[in-house]
Amino acid sequence: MADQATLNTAGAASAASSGSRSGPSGKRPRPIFSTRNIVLYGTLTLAAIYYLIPLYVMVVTSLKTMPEIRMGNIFSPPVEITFEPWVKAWAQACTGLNCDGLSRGFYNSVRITVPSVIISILIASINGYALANWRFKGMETFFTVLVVGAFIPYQVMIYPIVIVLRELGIYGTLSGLIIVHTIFGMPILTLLFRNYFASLPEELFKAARVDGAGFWNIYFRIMLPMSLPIFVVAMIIQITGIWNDFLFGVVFTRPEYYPMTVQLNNIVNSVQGVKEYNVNMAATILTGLVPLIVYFVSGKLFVRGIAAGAVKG
Amino acid sequence: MTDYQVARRPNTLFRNLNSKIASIPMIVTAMVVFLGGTVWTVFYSFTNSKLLPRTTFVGFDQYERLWASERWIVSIQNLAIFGVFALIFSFVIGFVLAAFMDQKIRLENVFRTIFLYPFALSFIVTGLVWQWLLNPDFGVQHVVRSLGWVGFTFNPLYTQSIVIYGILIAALWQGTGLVMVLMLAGLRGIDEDIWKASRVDGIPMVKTYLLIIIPMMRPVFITTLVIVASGIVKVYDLVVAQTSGGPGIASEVPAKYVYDYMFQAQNLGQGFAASTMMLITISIIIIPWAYLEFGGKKRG
Amino acid sequence: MNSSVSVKDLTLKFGAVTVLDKLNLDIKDGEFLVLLGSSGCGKSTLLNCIAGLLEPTDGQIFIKDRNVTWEEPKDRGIGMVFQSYALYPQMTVEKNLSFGLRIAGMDKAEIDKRVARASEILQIGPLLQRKPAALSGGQRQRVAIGRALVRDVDVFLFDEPLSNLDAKLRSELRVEIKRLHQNLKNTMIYVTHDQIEALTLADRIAIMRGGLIQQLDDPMTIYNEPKNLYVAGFIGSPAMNFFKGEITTADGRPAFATNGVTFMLDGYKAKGPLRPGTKAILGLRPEHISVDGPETADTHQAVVEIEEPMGADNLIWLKHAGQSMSVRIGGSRRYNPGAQVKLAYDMSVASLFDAESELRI
Amino acid sequence: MNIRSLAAALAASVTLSFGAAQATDLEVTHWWTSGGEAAAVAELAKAFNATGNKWVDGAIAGSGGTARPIMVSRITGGDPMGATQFNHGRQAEELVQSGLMQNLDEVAAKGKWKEIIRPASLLASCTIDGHIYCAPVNIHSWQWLWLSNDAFKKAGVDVPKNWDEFVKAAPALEKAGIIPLAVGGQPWQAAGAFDVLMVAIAGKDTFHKVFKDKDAKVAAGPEIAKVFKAADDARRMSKGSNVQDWNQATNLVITGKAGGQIMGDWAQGEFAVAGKVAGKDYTCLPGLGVNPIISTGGDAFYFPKLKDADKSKAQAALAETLLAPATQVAFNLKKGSLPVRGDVDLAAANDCMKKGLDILAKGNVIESTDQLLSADSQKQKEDLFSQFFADPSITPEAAQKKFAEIISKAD
Repeated sequence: MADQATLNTAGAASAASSGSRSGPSGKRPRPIFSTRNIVLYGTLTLAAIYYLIPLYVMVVTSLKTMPEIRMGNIFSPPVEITFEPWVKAWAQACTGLNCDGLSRGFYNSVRITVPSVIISILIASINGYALANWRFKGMETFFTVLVVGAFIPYQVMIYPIVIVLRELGIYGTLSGLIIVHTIFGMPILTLLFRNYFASLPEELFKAARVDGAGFWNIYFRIMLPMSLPIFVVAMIIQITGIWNDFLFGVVFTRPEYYPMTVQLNNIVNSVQGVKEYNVNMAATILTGLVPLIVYFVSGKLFVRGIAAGAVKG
Repeated sequence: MTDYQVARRPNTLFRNLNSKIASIPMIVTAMVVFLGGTVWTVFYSFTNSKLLPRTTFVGFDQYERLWASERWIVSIQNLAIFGVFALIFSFVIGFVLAAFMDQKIRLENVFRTIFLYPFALSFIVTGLVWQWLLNPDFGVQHVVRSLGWVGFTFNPLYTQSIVIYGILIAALWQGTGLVMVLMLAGLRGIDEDIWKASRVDGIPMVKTYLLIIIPMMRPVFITTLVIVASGIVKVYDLVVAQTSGGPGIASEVPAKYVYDYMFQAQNLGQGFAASTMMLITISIIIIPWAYLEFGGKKRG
Repeated sequence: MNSSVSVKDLTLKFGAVTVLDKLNLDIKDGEFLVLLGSSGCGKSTLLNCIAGLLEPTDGQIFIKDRNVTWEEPKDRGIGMVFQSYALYPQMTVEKNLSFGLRIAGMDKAEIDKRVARASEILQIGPLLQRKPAALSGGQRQRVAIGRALVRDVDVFLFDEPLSNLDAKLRSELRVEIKRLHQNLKNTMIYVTHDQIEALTLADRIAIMRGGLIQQLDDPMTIYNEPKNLYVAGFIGSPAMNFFKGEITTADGRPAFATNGVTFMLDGYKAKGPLRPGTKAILGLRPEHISVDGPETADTHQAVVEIEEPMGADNLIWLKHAGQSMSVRIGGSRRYNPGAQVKLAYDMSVASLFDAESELRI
Repeated sequence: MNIRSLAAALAASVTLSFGAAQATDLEVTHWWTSGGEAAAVAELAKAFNATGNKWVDGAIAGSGGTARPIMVSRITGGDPMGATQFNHGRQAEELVQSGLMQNLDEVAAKGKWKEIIRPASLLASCTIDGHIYCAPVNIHSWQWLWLSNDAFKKAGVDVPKNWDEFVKAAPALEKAGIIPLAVGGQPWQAAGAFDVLMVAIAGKDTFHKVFKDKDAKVAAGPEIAKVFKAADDARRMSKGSNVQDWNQATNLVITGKAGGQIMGDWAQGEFAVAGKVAGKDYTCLPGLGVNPIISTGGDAFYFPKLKDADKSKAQAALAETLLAPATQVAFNLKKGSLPVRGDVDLAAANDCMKKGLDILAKGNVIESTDQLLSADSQKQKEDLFSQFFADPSITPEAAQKKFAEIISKAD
């Protein structure tokens, strides 16, 4: 009973994590070789194999030479490991006249992703906070439109956005692209933040108001420090989305800002005679590396944050 | 009659001013970009705009042409098939994996990471990998045949009738991990007493899931539905990367129709008409639900 | 006007739902007022309106004769204590206490002084450097009260502050709050659904239902002379016994007839004439019925159904006039089920309500 | 030539020309990213850098379908590149009409484009309302059948000399495990192959009637029915190609896995990069060996209006460079296309190019469908033929009906 306050005030963070702390809510463990365990681990292992095969094939292929790929079986390990495709994908593959591989896009991707992630999360979190705690008339309507916006295919919106950016005079600039990422990240992120902030005890917010804290003070001094898990979720979603984006990166910027995915597209689509599958696979892994690392590092926080933000209606 | 001084309600415009200022990005995005862009799109769908938007109205011509187009019909059918199967499979697989993960298993972190990592990869990458895996000359078919199973045929990407399932396989590979995580989070949020109660009552585990747990997870299902469904409607990159809509037009999807006609065919009017049809369909399904879910709901 | 808090014609609607309906309330300076009601009666809503956490649809709110209807909570001179304590989890107790003062930009020395004073009053000095998660429920509630205390305000608002505590702690803190009120002499508005808290703490109790105040009186008046059927039924545990019937006369004296049983109304302080034939409801508190006492003309016979010994008291349930009724007797007197008892009534503390308007007659 | 070393050489030349004070960076976008194409672009860049300016390469891979939307968005979005490739024809028409493109009249007059560019239709495609808006750089013709000599040797049949012989040889190829006709999955390949069949089988006049006059009756008529019959053959022969990109299909021919491919002369670049020799390793049949006519589509550069005067100057310099005789020779040799000016010496041209030049000199030319049809009609045609080639259940008759419908509504 006394613990209820911890759950309430320490926020959904601990509520969610209590799952992983005190173990799942399922049944108690049983002997290792029970039928149940065999079915359980068997299924999970089979599923894991299905999920891992593509990664395995990618890695193995990227380490083979082209003749070996042509002759062999995609699942067989490389006879002779070569890192040539990786070098080529990173530094030598050509697009038109530029033969510096993915490396030229890497810095651009960082340059696009970092500010886009920060700005989009900041804006979405403030919106979510306003939606959860500072409602005003009509606000829900805007939010409904925003959520419906999550369903609009990006392709449909390209032309109107070209016009908006042109009118703002920021077409082709980095800030233009950052704005575009912020706009399209907004629906899902705002939804997540709104749900998360709504799941925090409302009395905390009221107490802060009685204490004289206003909109920004409550946001920065009360809400932000309590919201690590949901920020991690938002960060992961945005880093993944923005880093992997191809369409906006290529449509709304100019070549000097092209992200890594544009280089990836160029490498896999610039066929010089035969498709160099090994280089393609190496390039693919290299491009996916940043979001993959983010996942491996913060996967646990991701689940915790999801539990805190997405699940509460 | 009141015998006290009445304080007038302050100008409502300035009430809660900070919140309004803070919501400007959301309002602008919702109104200018999403709503404005939609209205703009609908408006120009009644014109014969080609490469550039122009206001020569042609009534419903674009729509007539759209619905006479075999490719559009195929696109819609594909989206329907893809959508239904993607929803069913991702929910079923995601839930089953989550339920298994929730059994106090060892190596939970390892399994979770394995199921989730594809989500970190873009659709382009997913499409490429699966195009490669399903390629009849290198991939699964080739491997099985070289194991001595000569008659084995599994060539979805170059077979019209099943190409959409080839795309489905890749989509599920990429997306079920996230569904699993969402479901797992939902399962972890279920009160442990529920499990105790169902055990005391002797309800079998599967029944407990079906009759008790799943109905309790409504909010999770809704969030998941939003995320999965919005992904389905938008499916484009995966198709482009895997099949480019082929063979023929067998794996075309509406978003690709929009893009191709807007930019490749330089027929904005036609692209906008297709966009409008998509937007209308989305609106009919989503708006009433979204309004119920998010509108007018009060706390406290 | 010497009222500390005054609410005039306050109305609050959420869409089509009216939560508060033209509500008026005056609270005197230094008064301890309890808003009592079951959940959904609008008591917390009213408190939130007074605090400025909800915007009224219509009406005015005055604190210390100042119209604060549209003021920010912080400018109203109020402190508030919440049911869930609402302590900021990431801050230490000291930071929690001083947060509001720091926001207001008060100077450091003054903040320290006030925090020290509050922690002395509430005896939470040793806890100052802890985070809320490391505190027990009772300690948390003390800190929450301390947070209101440091603000040095005229009006304290309590929103069911003891509901999350176990019974023992609850009665301890109840006493402490009473002591605090006696020492500080601030105006306090206290929302609860617990009638014991209300009866023990309040100078006056406002019983609310459906967004309206049913009765606003000192605890004893509420208890003995409930204004209407609802209040009568709400206050008192076990609840008042009610009999449906009509007013008659017997032997030329006013009486109440129900189901073939007649209660003589001798001694009942009626507000007006008791017209025979009026459909009415008679309310008798369990403790106002005597069992097997001295014989009178109006003694009734009844059969014991169940006995509930509660230590100091003993509650017996009887079948009478076709319905179940409870009677409180001394803890040492025991009856077995089936026992025949004789009942007598003290009509001077009984309540009689009009069956239609449900108002006290 | 090795592209990497070429790029290095380029980089060096850029550093050298950096000394020249007025070096202006000019971003040029294009979709030439295959081996042969990239080598050809390098020639253009080299020539342009030699003028003291700097070619900033903005290649976007994935052929015109991917690249064009990006180019158009950038121009309409107000952040145009310095110059951009389009297929000359009607792709940029509206951009010009909206006043977004630079008028090249001056450069054209100075370089006497009207006199040197042949056929005249090329310049006509660049001319809108009497002004010239683009610089054609090459002539690409679609009407070629590329055959792998090895494949036919392996199948034990002679290398065919025309379409009919090719169709007859198909069973032998199939028996030898060779795909007779390689057709990639990209929709434009199927549509292009059909156009080629039409010129070869139905002839120039019918082609013009259908695509220039948009005569739906002819499109539904018996001449075109014959073409659909041939397309049906082609469809049967292409079964099992299982590739997407055109140059992967070409690669099937280069490696002898496929007997032939109907593809434009740009395929030649791939043969060259692979070190194959025309006549010895592969055979080319213009007009499918039936009707030696070539279409004169191709690529042209457009120059969006820029605010910066220096850049405008650089644009003029680029336009001039593109049509300089030396550039034309160097570029087209690499690209496998024909130069747009008749007065240059292509002594180094190989067997196939010479055949092309010959036909061009005789004036056996037609306009390309890019010039005759709007992108919209082209796209509908692509949809139809990619479907037709992929789905054997569509009869030639049904497809012809749909084709006639498209033509009747074409613009």
